[in-house]
Amino acid sequence: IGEIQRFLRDDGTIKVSRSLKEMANRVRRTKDELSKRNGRIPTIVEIADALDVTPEEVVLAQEANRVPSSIHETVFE
Amino acid sequence: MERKKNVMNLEFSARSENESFARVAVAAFVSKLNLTLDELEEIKTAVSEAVTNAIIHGYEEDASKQVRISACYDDEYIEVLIEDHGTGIADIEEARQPLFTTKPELERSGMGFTIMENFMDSIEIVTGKERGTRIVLRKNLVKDKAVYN
Amino acid sequence: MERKKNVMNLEFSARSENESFARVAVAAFVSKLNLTLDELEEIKTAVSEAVTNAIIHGYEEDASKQVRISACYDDEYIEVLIEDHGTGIADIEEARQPLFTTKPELERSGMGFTIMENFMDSIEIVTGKERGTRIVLRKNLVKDKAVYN
Ligand SMILES: Nc1ncnc2c1ncn2[C@@H]1O[C@H](COP(=O)(O)OP(=O)(O)O)[C@@H](O)[C@H]1O
Ligand SMILES: Nc1ncnc2c1ncn2[C@@H]1O[C@H](COP(=O)(O)OP(=O)(O)O)[C@@H](O)[C@H]1O
Ligand SMILES: [Mg+2]
Ligand SMILES: [Mg+2]
Repeated sequence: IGEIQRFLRDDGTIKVSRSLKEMANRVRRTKDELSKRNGRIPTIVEIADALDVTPEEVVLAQEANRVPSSIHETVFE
Repeated sequence: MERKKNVMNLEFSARSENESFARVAVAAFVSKLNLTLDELEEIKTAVSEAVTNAIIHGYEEDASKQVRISACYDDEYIEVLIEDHGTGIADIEEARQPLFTTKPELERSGMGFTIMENFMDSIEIVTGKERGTRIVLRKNLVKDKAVYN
Repeated sequence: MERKKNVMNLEFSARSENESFARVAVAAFVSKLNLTLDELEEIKTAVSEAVTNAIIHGYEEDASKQVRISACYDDEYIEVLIEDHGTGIADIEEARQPLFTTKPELERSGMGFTIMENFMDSIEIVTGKERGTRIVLRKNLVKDKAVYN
């Protein structure tokens, strides 16, 4: 399986959706870490700086992690 | 350190698959401002409601039609205009009522305007039957300043 | 399952801070296409080079000027047009040479056109002194099909 995964990686067939979801997980972890360290909620720019990406890339990754109807449930409950 | 006004204009086909694109475009445009992810989420949700309305009510998903967005910001506020040249709204007071909807089959029926009002600091609506709809959403950025005065 | 053409138009101030916005906006627009990471990175990098050129060469960072992007896709290809109405390029053959640059102080000097050519399947350039510059970048989406034939 490792070999197949390596083949898939090297073949350049990693899908954008997967890589964005991985980035969204890193965003979530970084947000938690920075919140704990600074005692306040970090800004997008602070999260992006910690991950060494642009804030725009953080936005793109966040969208990938969205279940289409999730906001519908969280907003008014 | 004053920030000069930054502006972008966007136009896209009235297809539901473009709703997520529009939301990301606006969010990316303002992402260098000092916002938290939660604050950005409010803006995205409000924009999303206005864009969805333009696509499904204004144009009834006629993909040959174009939705227009114009966004700008400076030090003090973010403003996002969402515009369609579709059916327009005959009675806007009624349309703004929570739970009022002309498409009850949709999820979260009738809460679009209520969400926009609650997540943004101001909303301006220009509309009329057969005249299309223009929504201007504004978010103030200077709340924190007031606290320190 | 045929996909009808989807289109968007974008316009923004010629400020360097808008370069990463433009790149992500294009990425978000094509995000429904199930691209591989490599394909998306290639498109983003090529768009980025063209947008940077429009901002720093075409308009010399005059923020009152507007860069225009127009993108579309269907089942077969993605096309991105990047346009400025700035200085234009007097000798395009020379400008396309690897390492040729009129701003040697910049990073990755002179490789913009080479990167666009290598990362995209075709590039079309219309430019001329004082006439602005229009770049059309195209990426084919049907390569994989050929492999299985
Ligand atoms: N852009 C628009 N064009 C035409 N009608 C609209 C538009 N936006 C809203 N409306 C009307 O206002 C009503 C209320 O909108 P909203 O509060 O978003 O609820 P919903 O979209 O769930 O119906 C809609 O049902 C529709 O009749
Ligand atoms: N949009 C443009 N407007 C005016 N000149 C341009 C534009 N794009 C490219 N050029 C010219 O072409 C040259 C080569 O561009 P490029 O390969 O991107 O290298 P670089 O940007 O590093 O100089 C630039 O140095 C500039 O003189
Ligand atoms: Mg609605
Ligand atoms: Mg360049």
